[in-house]
Amino acid sequence: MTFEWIQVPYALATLFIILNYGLLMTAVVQKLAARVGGRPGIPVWQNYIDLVKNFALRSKISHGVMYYLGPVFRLSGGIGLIFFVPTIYGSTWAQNFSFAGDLILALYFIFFGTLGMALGAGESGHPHSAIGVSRGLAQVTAAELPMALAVYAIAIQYQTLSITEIVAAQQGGLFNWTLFTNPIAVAAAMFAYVGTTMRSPFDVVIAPQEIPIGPPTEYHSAYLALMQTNRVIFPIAKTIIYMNIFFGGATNWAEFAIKVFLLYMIPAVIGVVHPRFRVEQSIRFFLKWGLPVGVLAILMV
Amino acid sequence: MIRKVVIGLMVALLGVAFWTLTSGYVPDAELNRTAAYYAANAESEVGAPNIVTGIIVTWRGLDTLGEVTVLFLTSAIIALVLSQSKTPKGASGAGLLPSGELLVTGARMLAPLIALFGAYVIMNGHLTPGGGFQGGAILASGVLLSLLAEPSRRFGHTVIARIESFSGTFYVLVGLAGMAYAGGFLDNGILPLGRFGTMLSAGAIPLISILIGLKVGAEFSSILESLHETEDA
Amino acid sequence: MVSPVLIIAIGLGTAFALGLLGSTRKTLLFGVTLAALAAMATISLIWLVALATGATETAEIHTAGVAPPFAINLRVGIAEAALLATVTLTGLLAALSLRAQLLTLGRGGMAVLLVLVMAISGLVMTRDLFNIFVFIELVAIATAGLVLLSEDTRAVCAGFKFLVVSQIIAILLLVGIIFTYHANGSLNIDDIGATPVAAQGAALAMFLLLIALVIELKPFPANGWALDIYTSAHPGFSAIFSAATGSAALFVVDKVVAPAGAEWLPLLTGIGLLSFVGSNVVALRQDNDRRLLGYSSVGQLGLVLAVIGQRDVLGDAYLYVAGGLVLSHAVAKAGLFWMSAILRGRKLQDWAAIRARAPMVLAFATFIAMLVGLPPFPGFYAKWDLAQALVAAGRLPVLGLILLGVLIEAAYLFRWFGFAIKREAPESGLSANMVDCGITFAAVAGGWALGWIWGAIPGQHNVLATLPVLAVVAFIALEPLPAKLKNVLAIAALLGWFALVYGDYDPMRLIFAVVMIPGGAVILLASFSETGRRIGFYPSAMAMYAGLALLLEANTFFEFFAAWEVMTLGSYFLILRGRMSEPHALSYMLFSLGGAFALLAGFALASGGVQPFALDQLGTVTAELAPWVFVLLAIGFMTKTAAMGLHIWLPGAHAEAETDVSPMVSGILLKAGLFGLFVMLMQLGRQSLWGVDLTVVLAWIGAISAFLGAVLSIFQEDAKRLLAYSSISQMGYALFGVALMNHLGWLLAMMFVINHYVYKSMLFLAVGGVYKRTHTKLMYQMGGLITLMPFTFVSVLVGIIAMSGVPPLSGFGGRWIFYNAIMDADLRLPLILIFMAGPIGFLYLFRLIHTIFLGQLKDPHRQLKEAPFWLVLPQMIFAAFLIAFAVLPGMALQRVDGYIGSIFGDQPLIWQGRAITSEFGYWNPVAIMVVIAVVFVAVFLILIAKNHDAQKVKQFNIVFSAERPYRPETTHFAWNFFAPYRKAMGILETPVVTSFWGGVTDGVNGAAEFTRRFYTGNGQTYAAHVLLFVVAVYLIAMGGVA
Amino acid sequence: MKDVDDKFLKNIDKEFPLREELRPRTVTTPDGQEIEIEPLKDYFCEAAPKVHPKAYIPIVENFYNWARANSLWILGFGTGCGAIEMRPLMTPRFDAYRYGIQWRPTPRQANLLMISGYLSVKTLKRAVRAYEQMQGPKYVVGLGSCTINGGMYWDSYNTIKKLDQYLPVDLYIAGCMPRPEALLAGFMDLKKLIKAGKCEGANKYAENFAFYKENQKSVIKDWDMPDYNW
Amino acid sequence: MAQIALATGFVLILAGLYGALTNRDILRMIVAFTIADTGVNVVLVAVGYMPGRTAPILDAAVPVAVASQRIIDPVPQALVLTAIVIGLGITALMLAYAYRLFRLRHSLDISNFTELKW
Repeated sequence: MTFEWIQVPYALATLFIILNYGLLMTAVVQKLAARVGGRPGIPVWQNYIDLVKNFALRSKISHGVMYYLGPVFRLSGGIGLIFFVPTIYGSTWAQNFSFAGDLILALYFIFFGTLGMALGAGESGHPHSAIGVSRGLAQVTAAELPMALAVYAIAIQYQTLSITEIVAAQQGGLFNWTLFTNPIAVAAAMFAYVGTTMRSPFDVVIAPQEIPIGPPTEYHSAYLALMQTNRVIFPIAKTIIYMNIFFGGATNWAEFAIKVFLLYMIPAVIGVVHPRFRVEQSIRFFLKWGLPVGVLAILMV
Repeated sequence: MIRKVVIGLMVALLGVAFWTLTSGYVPDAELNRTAAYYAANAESEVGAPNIVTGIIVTWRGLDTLGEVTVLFLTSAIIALVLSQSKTPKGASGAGLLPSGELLVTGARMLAPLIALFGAYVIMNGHLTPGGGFQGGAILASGVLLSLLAEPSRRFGHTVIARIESFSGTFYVLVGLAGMAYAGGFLDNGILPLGRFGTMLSAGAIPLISILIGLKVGAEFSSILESLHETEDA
Repeated sequence: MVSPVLIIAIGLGTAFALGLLGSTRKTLLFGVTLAALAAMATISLIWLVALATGATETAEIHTAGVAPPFAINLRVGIAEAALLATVTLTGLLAALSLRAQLLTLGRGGMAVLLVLVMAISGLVMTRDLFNIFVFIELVAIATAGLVLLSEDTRAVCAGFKFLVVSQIIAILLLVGIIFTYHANGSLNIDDIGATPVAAQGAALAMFLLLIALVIELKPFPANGWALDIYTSAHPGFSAIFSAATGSAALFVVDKVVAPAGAEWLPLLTGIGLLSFVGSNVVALRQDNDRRLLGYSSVGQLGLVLAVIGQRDVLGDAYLYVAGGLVLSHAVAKAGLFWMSAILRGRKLQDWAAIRARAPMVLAFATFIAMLVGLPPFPGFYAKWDLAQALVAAGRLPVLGLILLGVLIEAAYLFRWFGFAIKREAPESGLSANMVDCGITFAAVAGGWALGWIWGAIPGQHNVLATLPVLAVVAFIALEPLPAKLKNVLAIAALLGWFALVYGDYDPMRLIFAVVMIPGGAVILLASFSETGRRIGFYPSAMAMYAGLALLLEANTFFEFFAAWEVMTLGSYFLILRGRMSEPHALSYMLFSLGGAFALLAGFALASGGVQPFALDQLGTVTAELAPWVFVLLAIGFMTKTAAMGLHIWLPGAHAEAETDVSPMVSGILLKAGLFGLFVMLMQLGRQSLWGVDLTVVLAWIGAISAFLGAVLSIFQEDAKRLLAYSSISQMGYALFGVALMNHLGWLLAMMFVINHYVYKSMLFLAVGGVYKRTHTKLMYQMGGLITLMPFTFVSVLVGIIAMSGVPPLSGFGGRWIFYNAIMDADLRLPLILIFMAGPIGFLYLFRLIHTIFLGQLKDPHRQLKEAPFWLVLPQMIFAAFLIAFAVLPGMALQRVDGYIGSIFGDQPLIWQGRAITSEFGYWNPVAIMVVIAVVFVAVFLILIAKNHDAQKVKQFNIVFSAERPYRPETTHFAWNFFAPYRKAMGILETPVVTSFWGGVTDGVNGAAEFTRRFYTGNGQTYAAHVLLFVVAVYLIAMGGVA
Repeated sequence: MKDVDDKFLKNIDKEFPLREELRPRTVTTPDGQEIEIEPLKDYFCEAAPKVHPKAYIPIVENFYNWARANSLWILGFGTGCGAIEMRPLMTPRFDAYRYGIQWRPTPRQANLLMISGYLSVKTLKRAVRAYEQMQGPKYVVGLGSCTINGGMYWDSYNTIKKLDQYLPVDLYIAGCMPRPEALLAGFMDLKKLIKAGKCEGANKYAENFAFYKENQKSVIKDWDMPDYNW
Repeated sequence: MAQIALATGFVLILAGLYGALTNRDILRMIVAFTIADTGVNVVLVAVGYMPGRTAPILDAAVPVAVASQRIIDPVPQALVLTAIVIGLGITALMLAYAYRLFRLRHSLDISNFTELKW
């Protein structure tokens, strides 16, 4: 696959769809949590308003260059992740720029935004930001482990690292999905999926009152808006990866919407009924439960 | 106690080793090849009827040179050892009672006789039992007698030193002469062998014997002298 | 030709004749003494040269004009001549060293010295048993006399103890001699050897003879008497006692053992080894310099005794080996004793005084290197040949014990050297005068000359004659120049060498060469920031680079090993330069030497004694041996790459080194181990031992290193330690890659070679720059430096992005290749650790950048400046390279890829345009870079559009729960940054390995402390020890015979 | 009437010396130089607040105001007993979220400062700081009688009687205490005001900065912070 | 016969050694060593002894031609001479040392001279 200019508008269109879908999905999750608590909850368009409001703030402050660039890194990480992963299997225009790299690129690019964000939060000089970052990084090391193992298992299973080829291998029926051909790997990956979406029980990173929402504690206005944008597209991007390699991918936007929605709801549903883990508890949790499953996955392939 | 037992045990074990040597010892029936050679060639090579002297002075001359050196060293070192802790001058021996007339006179009479005997032993070293060492020791015994008889008497260190230096140096030179004029270092053949069994025979053996005698006598005297000077208690 | 007898005659004659000169003209007497000694030395040198050049044959000198065995005869062969030269020269120099004492005592003392030298010479030359006894007694008596030259009153006690033991020796010797005579009918050594004996008791007689001579060598533990002499005697004399007497006594044993027969050799070996190891162990606890030298002396004598015991397997190399060891020992020990005469203090720490004089440090280093047997000194060649011979004969335990002993010896010698370089100099200091220094430097010159000679002997590879090593010597000579000039020269030298050799290398060597040689030059740019003369830096650095350069050049095992040792030595001196690096440099040295010995054994095992053995013959090793060779070599190389378990030297060594040294030892030096692994695996391939595939073991070790290195790294508070642990982790990755034994695994390792060099050098330089400004390495004491040191920040940022493998920088390429590599491999379980190490690596890297550059700026740092230009410049070069390498990895990797393909016979990567495709995936670095750049810029523009007017605030303008911060220190979250991690995974921090090695050290030290209680100081007890020793050996020997 | 009679003012500098950590200090740099640190200058931004103009195009401003009105982020800062009435707003019964109202833990991200009950002098300082750290446009709502006139604490030595002398109040919600319903009604009114473009408290604060500061400083004796807390 | 001489020599040696190693008094040690030295000398001459032969001096009784059948081994006799002198030298030296040691500490107990140890 090579680059053609037409891919740019295609990719932007994909981005646009995902952005809107993400904004709605986030609101739906919040709504879900509200309903579980017996509240009506926010309007589904609330996130749009918040975004506009944050862009519309008049006064801003800056703590320095990295502080300024942090949200840029963050959002570039999210957008880039979308761009590096093919969204719809078989579609000519939703392949984005996936010719640049394979699954490994996607897996490692996840850290790009995290790193930038951590740096930006660090430069704000706020100890709570640093505490949040420290927690987040500590937790993610354990949480990503089953995913790495699962990916390795999958790659061995399909003998490829190309996302497109993995999706292609799962076509032709429900039971060709990795979910059924390699359920252990999927189970392992789901540990990571739940663990890295920053929802309860793994959300001590952004404990709202203890360390006022952690890393972004100093962020506001357009900075915050960029981060909010990322916050809505990034989980979708990640879900797309999971969908592609474990759940047969999507051949059209409808399938995409349904699969992403269902996947997205998993951590949300788990989140609303679970209290919070402390960091070391979640690390131990992943090592005790996620890791063995992951090991099993690579041994069973 | 334990110490004694342990050491006794070790000595006993060493004794076992020695016992093995003793019990396995069988005296030679014949002279071994070295001794046989000496017996056979004593006349022709060194010209000394006393084979032992021949061996000492010639065949194993280097040993003898070393032996002389041992004495030289000992005397020098004793002088060093004692010089570092010498008691104040004149204090040594001062506390002793003066010797009696009889003793002093007797000793003075005997000393030349002893010296004469020593000289005899030295001179006849190559012919009869005796030699430089024995004679030198006899010479020194004369000195010892004097020292014992007259504790407060002092001998001239310088004279003794000159004698020992001269005899030693000359000995080495004789040895070198052997290299130049005869078969090798310390070869007695630099002088003619002369007639077997006479006084002036056996090449340089008598000369070397004299040197050894002088040397040994001087060294012993020096040692005795040095030790004597420590008598301060 | 002058007859060698003159040596005896002159010595003796002069000693006697001194009396004729009177006792008052002491200067004249001393002059005569010196002249006599000089004449003796000249004669022996004439003979040495004549024999060495083949101008004359071995001389047999008959005394009394009669042929042996009937008269005493002397012999001067090459060995005798060399020893005579050593003895007489030592005597001459010792006379100079003792001049004050000799002038005070007058002719007696001089005569004794002359006789001593004469007697030792005689001991060397004579071929007669009883004559040996005479000379031994002469030596003993003279020793008892010269001991008294010391101002130390304790010397009297020592002399008496010595005499007591001499008596015992004399008794045993005489009994032995007379019974040997009885059995053989001869006293001539050659005659005894030539005549077969059947007489009963001959063996026992020979035993008594030998044991007496062996006790003369002060074997451990029956050597308390000798140690007291070393401790209390004047060092000028101790030099003779150690160098001349000891060597001569060894030679006597050597002479006597020839007729005694080969059945005695194992006994000698055993005693020698016991003595070597035992003395060195006890020496560990010594803090008196001369006593330590004493232990070392008896140890060395034991070593040579063991070599004598191995003469049956050494064959032609016997003289070369034993001679190399003896002469090294003699020169070094004499030199050290003479040096100790210059120093006023007697504690080891007092040697710090020599630091004031750089040549003294050089001398000290030379002597220690000689004793330990490092190149380019004879001991090194000897050790090599010895190992070859021992392994060829299958005597591995002997080799093992010898190497163990050398290691222990190195431990205290290098610890001592560390004291000298690092401890506070005592006030008493040096009493240096021209003569004493001159004597010492005569020994130094002698050492280097011997090194040259030993190398120049045909059939050897002369380490000193190689261009890089000559460059090191040149840099020693250039020391007085200013540092900046030397730096220019050093860079020029490195680049020049590279220009000279790069055409000869295959792509893989070329990568290593680029990293090591021009790479080293880039790091040297940072050294421009140093001022003054920087004494000691350039020779050490150049020695390290010389070792690296030669390593790549090496074709044979020997060249490889020599290069390895040169590199180790150079890097040790470099590391030792750090402010607090004394213990770490020591542990570095010990681990390196241990590793080097594993290499030595491995090489010897592989070559089976065949010399020279080319590196690419390694593959021809037989199947039974190959796994063992593999194990030994791998241990050796992994010590250098600091694989987990062998890693404890690294954090301290890298962290405490100087700013520009850390990148050298981390970025470059570690690669030497990888290079070795490559060379080994290329030839040996997969090996298995007891059914275990050894490459799998390597992979596991690599994975564990990668994981634990990362875990330990995140708990460090010291920035450089953090980076050091990170190196362990990174090398673990590389080791894993190599151990995968497939194309991509190796490519991965090559990628790590490049990447790790670049980013670790960059990070160490950056941290070093920060250290230069803040004077601390503790990260929590820094913070907020981003605005003050922006360039340094950028380099750290680039470095950590690259290192963590986050796209778009070059670290990602490594990860991509890694995934492709493991797809091919069967290894699955170790991958878990590797997978885990990745994100953990991210943790410590973030911590590094956050706690130093972000967060709160501290009061004292408010006016810091950017790091010096010369520190920043190489960082910027590295950063630019990283970005370029990220975009165009093919520029470095494509050829290597092809080359590796030629080894494995496959070509899994397809380089097409800018994209790289493998069997499993694809990777287009340019596209990645462009996409990320475009997205980043676009988002950035949006932000600027909205927030261009943001108010720039200061560091306390943070929300603080409606309060305000008080001090930056209390507001900077930095200490124990990953506290939750510690709670969850802190168990991994348990210092198991450190405890293990600590336990080993404590155990050895405890043994030393326990053993040295043996030396009660009681002369009688010492005599009892001797007797006990004799009896014990007797029982063992007789048991052996029975 | 001012809260404080000037006649009773004492020499504040002497009686309330600057906190130790804010006084200039001398520190030694790693290189051994001695440098002066003036914490208030070096660690705090000294810039004065600016008046921020509205968007140039009215329709954009209206759109923004609509968004602002429907996205009220409250700083979770309970000053007095009124705070207890805020909590029910998060419960199913009242659920303020459905109006776009939510609580943010950090002032940086909040737009609305609820002064929930009386302010003691000590709390005022924190309230001022919190307010100033919020990014404009930002709104202040006084909750309960105490914020209007001191309420039952009208004669207390230690409470603030008229909040709008110290902070630009956009809206008061009277009552002692106002029930959650009243609060919701107040929010609705605030929304209307915002939509109408009438809530320019931040600009007002910047315009009358001297006035507010004088009032604040007259009661806060130990003024240990810069004039404007960015 | 020869065995008896040998055994005597050895017993003297062992007795000397035992004495030297168990007596703490330095002078006694020296004396003990001289006993041992004497023992060695006895052993030396005993080894050279051959039953029924005469001293190695060539005279009328022992003409050169038959010397090798008549005389005992002369070599040990030569050696013993040297050994005696050397033993004497060492003994003298030890005595001098004893004197120095006594001056040093006014004691002749060897266990008092143990500053140098470990």
